[in-house]
Amino acid sequence: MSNTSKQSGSLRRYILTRIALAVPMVLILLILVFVMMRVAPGDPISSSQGGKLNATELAARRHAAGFDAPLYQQFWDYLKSVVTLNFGTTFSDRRSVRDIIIENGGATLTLTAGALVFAAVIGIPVGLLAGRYRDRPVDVLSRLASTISYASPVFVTAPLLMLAFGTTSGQASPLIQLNVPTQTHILIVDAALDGDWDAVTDILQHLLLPSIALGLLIVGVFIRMIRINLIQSLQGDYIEAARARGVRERHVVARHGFRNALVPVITVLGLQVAMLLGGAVLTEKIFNWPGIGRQLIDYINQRDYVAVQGIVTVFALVVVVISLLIDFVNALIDPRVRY
Amino acid sequence: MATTTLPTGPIEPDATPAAGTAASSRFGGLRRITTAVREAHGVPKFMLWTGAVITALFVITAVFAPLIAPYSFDTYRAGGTNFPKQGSPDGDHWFGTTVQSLDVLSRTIYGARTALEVMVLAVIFSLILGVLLGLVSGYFGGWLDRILVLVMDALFAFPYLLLAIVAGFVFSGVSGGGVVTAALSITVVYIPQYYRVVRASALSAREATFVEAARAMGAKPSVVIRKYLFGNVIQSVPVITTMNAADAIGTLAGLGFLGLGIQPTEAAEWGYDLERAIDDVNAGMWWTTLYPGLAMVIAILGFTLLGEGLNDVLNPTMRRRRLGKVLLPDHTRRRTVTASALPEAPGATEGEAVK
Amino acid sequence: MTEPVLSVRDLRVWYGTDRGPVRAVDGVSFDVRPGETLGLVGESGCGKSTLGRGVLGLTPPAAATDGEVVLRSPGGAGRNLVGLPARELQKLRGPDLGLIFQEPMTRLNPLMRISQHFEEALRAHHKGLPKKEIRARALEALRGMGIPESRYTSYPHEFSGGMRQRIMIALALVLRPAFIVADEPTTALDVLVEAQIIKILADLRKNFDTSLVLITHNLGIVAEACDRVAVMYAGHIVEQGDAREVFANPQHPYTRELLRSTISLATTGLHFIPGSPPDLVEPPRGCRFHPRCPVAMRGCAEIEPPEVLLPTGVTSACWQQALPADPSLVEEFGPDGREPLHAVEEISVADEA
Amino acid sequence: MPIPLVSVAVDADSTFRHVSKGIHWMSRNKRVVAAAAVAFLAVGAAACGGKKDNSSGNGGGGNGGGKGAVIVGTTDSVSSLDPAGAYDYGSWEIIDSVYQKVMHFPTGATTPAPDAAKSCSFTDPKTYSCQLQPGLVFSNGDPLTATSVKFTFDRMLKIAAPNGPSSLLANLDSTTTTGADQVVFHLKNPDSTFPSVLATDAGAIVDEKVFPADKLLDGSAVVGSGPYTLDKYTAKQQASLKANAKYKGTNKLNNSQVVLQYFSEASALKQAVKDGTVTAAFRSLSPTDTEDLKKTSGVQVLEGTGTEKRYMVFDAKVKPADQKAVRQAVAQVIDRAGIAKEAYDNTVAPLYSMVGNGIEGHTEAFKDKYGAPDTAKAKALLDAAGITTPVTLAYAWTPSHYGAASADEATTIKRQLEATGLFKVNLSNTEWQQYQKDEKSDTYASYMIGWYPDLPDPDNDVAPFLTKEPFLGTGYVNPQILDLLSKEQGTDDKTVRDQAFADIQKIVAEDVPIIPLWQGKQTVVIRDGVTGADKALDPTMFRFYELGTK
Repeated sequence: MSNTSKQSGSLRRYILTRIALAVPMVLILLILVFVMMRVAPGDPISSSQGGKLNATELAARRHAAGFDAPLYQQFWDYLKSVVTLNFGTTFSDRRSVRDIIIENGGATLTLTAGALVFAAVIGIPVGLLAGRYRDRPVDVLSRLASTISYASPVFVTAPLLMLAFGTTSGQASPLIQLNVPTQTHILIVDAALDGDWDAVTDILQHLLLPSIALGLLIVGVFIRMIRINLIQSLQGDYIEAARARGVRERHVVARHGFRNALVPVITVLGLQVAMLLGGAVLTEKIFNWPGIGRQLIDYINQRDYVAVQGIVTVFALVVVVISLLIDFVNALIDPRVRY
Repeated sequence: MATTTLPTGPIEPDATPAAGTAASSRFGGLRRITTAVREAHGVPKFMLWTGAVITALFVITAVFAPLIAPYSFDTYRAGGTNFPKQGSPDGDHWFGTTVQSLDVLSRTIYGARTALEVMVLAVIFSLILGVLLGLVSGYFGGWLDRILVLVMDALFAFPYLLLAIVAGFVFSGVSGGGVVTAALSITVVYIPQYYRVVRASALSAREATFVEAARAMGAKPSVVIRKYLFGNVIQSVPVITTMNAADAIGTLAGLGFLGLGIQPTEAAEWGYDLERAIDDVNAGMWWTTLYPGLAMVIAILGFTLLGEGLNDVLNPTMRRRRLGKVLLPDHTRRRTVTASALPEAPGATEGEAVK
Repeated sequence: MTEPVLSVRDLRVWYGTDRGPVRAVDGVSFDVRPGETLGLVGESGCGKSTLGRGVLGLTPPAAATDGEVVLRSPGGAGRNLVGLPARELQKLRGPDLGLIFQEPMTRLNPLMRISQHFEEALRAHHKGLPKKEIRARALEALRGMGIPESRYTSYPHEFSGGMRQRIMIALALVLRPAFIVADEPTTALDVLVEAQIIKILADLRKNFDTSLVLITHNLGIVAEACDRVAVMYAGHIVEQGDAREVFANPQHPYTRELLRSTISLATTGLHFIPGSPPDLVEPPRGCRFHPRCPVAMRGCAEIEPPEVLLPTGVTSACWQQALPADPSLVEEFGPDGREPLHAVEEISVADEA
Repeated sequence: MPIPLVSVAVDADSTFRHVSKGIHWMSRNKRVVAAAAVAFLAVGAAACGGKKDNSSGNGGGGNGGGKGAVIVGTTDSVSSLDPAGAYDYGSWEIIDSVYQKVMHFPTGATTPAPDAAKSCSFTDPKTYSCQLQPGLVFSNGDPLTATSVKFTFDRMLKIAAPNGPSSLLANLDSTTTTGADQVVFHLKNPDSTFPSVLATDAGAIVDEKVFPADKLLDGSAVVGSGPYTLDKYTAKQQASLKANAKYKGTNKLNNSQVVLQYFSEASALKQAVKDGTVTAAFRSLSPTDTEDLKKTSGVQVLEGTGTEKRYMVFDAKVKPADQKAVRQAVAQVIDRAGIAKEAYDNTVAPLYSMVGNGIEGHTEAFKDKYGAPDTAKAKALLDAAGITTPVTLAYAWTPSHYGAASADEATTIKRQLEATGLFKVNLSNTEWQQYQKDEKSDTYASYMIGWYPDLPDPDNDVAPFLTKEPFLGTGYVNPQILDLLSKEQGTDDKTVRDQAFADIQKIVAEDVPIIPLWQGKQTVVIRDGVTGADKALDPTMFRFYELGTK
């Protein structure tokens, strides 16, 4: 009966277990990232100075930078940098990866949020319609649309979007804001805090195309997941029970079907984060959006593997943490999750 | 970039077949697939066949590229004159020419060839590695299994484009910017998917009675794996393979777009062409973007539709019963007889006994 | 005798599948009078639940229904529910027709508070009912089921199975329907809770004059709680009548087998009916029970038995009663129709087990 | 990796602060995401609703800068704001503006002149002495004295940062001061190019009170005595330079503020200049972009000489490049103008000598010897050496160091050589890291190499490739050239040096260890109303202070 205390106890235990299980996963991830970076060819010194210095000078500099230090030493440094949440200092321009995350994370966050909003605004109604009218034309059309949407990579949709709108309306032009004081490192928020609504509008306009390009990547998944969820929840026992109480069909579909179908969307959202991060790299590159992904590409081009290692580590950790959070949220809101 | 994580999700329960079914023959799984495909109907059938047609067109284009394309992917002159640079589409060059004075139509067609090569290699590599690792891991279990699971989960948790980028970055130093490098980079991304599905099947099959019986009769592990597990595993593989093929096209192009894929002097590659075309887009030259982009979307779409169709057809949880409207025949009312007295039925006494 | 609240005549509910229609309910007739409880018994897969849902018009879209389901509101004229527009039917569900389900665990929307369930149900039929009133009525219904007021705003997962079933019943009762179908309301619950629920249902009849169709495969419950009983087999009602009479003097062989297979203190061994209910896509010819019937005759496999109204008021659809009742049928039954069927078939061997 | 190690040790006690800052940032995020999302929707709806507000075209620019500000877009990136850690163009663009040097190249000149110094001279071939200007101060008010200069050079050599320019000072033995305004540089070997070295940004003078003596300065709070101060800096996004009120140097500023906007994509930079969100774009637009911008109204494209050069290098140890006739035949048929046009849309200029165009001592050695591309002459060369045609020649290039157009260049070279019928060219490409190793280990018969000289001095274009230990795998050492090199390095007599370089260029054209192909042009794109761009476009360094607005 009144087992709430017992329940919260087991929830706590569940969360702790889940975290404990994530630890070896994270360790393996770290090793993986580290190993990949050591196998990767190139180093920032050869990359930036390779055309200018002779072989001996290059070797001396590599040594001075510690790129020939023993692997265990390098791994230890790497681990330390992760534990201190510093994630290393880039070689090519001596920024701490943490600073990169703080300075550029805002832009990635804004872009990802924009993409999610777009995907939700389009995906949720379409998915609900498709699920409600299963196998009718609207369903078939939406399935086709969603399949096309995820058959279209960002680097196809983005140029096409630019072709269609960018050059005429200027939305594809890069965002430049000079007079927004930095407070949160999220430009749009800073602009809002500053009361500079012209800047906010400008930022939002520039956000539009990248958000659509990135959002299109996941909107198909949204539509499908919502559709399937709705179909399943419409077959739910409580739906029949509600009908048996004479609740109007419209209400049954809206209150029991839609609402219950949308809860798993949280999970979908979470699972899409990995995909969004990958897509953000390309989107940021194409639209010159000052996010972490663009930094990553720059550092890859400079063969700055300390930076790449740090950023990739952060990306991987974000994915792990988000999947953890989703599990927790699910455990909290959905009593059917066993723990 | 299509998602492949999605379709594998709902498939997994299906991938652990009920112990003892369809495993008696090595080809039981295959037969099940063909039967299911033949019985497909409605939307899945439409998707399946549209996908199959597009895929077939794609493969034909790729295989016969030299016959179909007006020029080779690196032809820049014909009849003694160079092609125009960034020429707009006209009678000589239906799809225009690129910044390198190459024929966009030919490059688009040859791009299919490159995509197919990389895709086939990547799928074969990851199939072999993933299935092998999955079987070994699931069948033998133990510490090997535990470590492999962790590694694969970690790989799986990785944003997959990032993984491909890093892998492309790693392999490009080892084997240059060719087809094999690109295939290897993509392989890394897909191994975990095959591994997961196959391991799950192997785990459940390991406990199945028929496998235990085989082992009891002294069958060697290799025989058990080959004869009994393959039969079960093989039915979940087509869907993943098709979806991965779709994905591989996107990932290859992603790598090419970032300059980590196949170099233009080696072969025609859509992603590279698109990257070069970004400059053109801003200059209002649409043809260098549109055609390779469209070709890629269509190719991915073909494989995705095929994969989704297969998924719908093969996956019983997705399958919907065809519910034809029932027409009730005329009702024949049951005759009624009124009895005047209780009959002495033979069972009556027994009924008494129960009471 | 009072007018029946519900008269079902020749009701058929067939489901479409890719193998052909499933004749889940295939020509069923019965009446339920005010305050009466009709027990509907039979094995699983006999069409009991379909019958219950068919009465409320809750069949899946690809099902076909015909026959008559006449609902008489007190003093009013009867209305045939079959073929009624969905909107009309929906208005009747709740205030006139109630349904209590088998598995209470999944019948409440996990994302809605108990209070929201009540609000939804009451608002659906009483537009503009003030919140205060809703609360009062809901709490009254819950109190009747022994659910404390303090749990009114809890979520379903915070309740045990028995409590959820009581909430389900309260939800059905809050609209005060004259007629309720209870579809195996206790199957998923343990024995103690089962007794509670049965008592609640029995009290209903006493306090509110509610008519009840109680679907169950537990004959003990029927004996305890029902006035009349209908035995269902393969889409047909094979025997119906006064519960005491049917239990004391079962006519149809299926009823007898069913009774024998219940465990009571008197029985020493365990009895079961060999085989399983038939596939309703292609039901057996003749009497549908004949493949499993211990007293089947050759004719049973060929010709469908008529319904025999016995002097006790019990009806039974069996040749064993039909032949003596109407000797004119003997001719139709054929010369060697009376030969026992199972003498040549081995199924009866299992009978001895 | 000692760098993270050091920073971890130093940061140990501040870690907590940083972490809590991070958390603060996160929670702030959350609150705002919702609001942003709603606003985004609203604008999205407005945009879709068909009311196209064209102000977005220059929305960003409209907010920018204030009066007299110039916004310059670039794809360069900055690796360090501390001169001791910077050895790349992107960093030097800023360092050149923020710091002063003892010597500098005045606008348009290739010979150094005193800047922070009043006068400088060699007291002997290994000693260079400078007298500083009186009364120099850093932007923070600290005086700039001889001690500051000594500190600067000692520090540079001591830190020897892996990404720094200390190798430019390899010949500097020590620095001493005499009084407050006299600095003396002691060299290891006679070096006529030393004044030019001082004029590079390796010689940027730093404030000894601000910069640590043994490590690089963290952060962007840099202090110099140059024409500008670094007002605001966001890595890889934006640098704002404001006129330094305390600047006492010789350069005249035509603006009060320069904002450098960093781009990772040339296409985005181009879009920005087209829309007017930046008022100038410098480094590096693709040839296609440049062509398109030339046709855009309101935009001007200016070209000037650049310093980047591209060579086709032979490895004389690898067949068939070991045969001089083969190398000569290639030199005979290669069409530089064709490469410039096909691969680069004429954004580069043909180069006929290893010594760059516009550099003292430059001759057109290859043009003089070979003239226009001529297949018949090339065939004669090969026939004379008894080589059967077609000659199969391997040519290697790298896709990951010289930009996208390097693919086009490699293709064009292949096309040109094969069009003669004398050659069959096998292209191969390798990732930059491996490429550098392969090229040195005699793997490639011929390959592509780019060169960015540090100094506008002929020695810098020639010596690295032709010394006893050339920094490329050329398999080519010529004692005659070695003699000429040591001769020119030992004197600052212009005529002697010019003659030495003329001789070297002649020999190179004859032996063809390397074929110079092209020299880059620098392109600056400006919006109408921007002045001084022609002067700003100086080969040694882009001069921001020359830019002005009407």
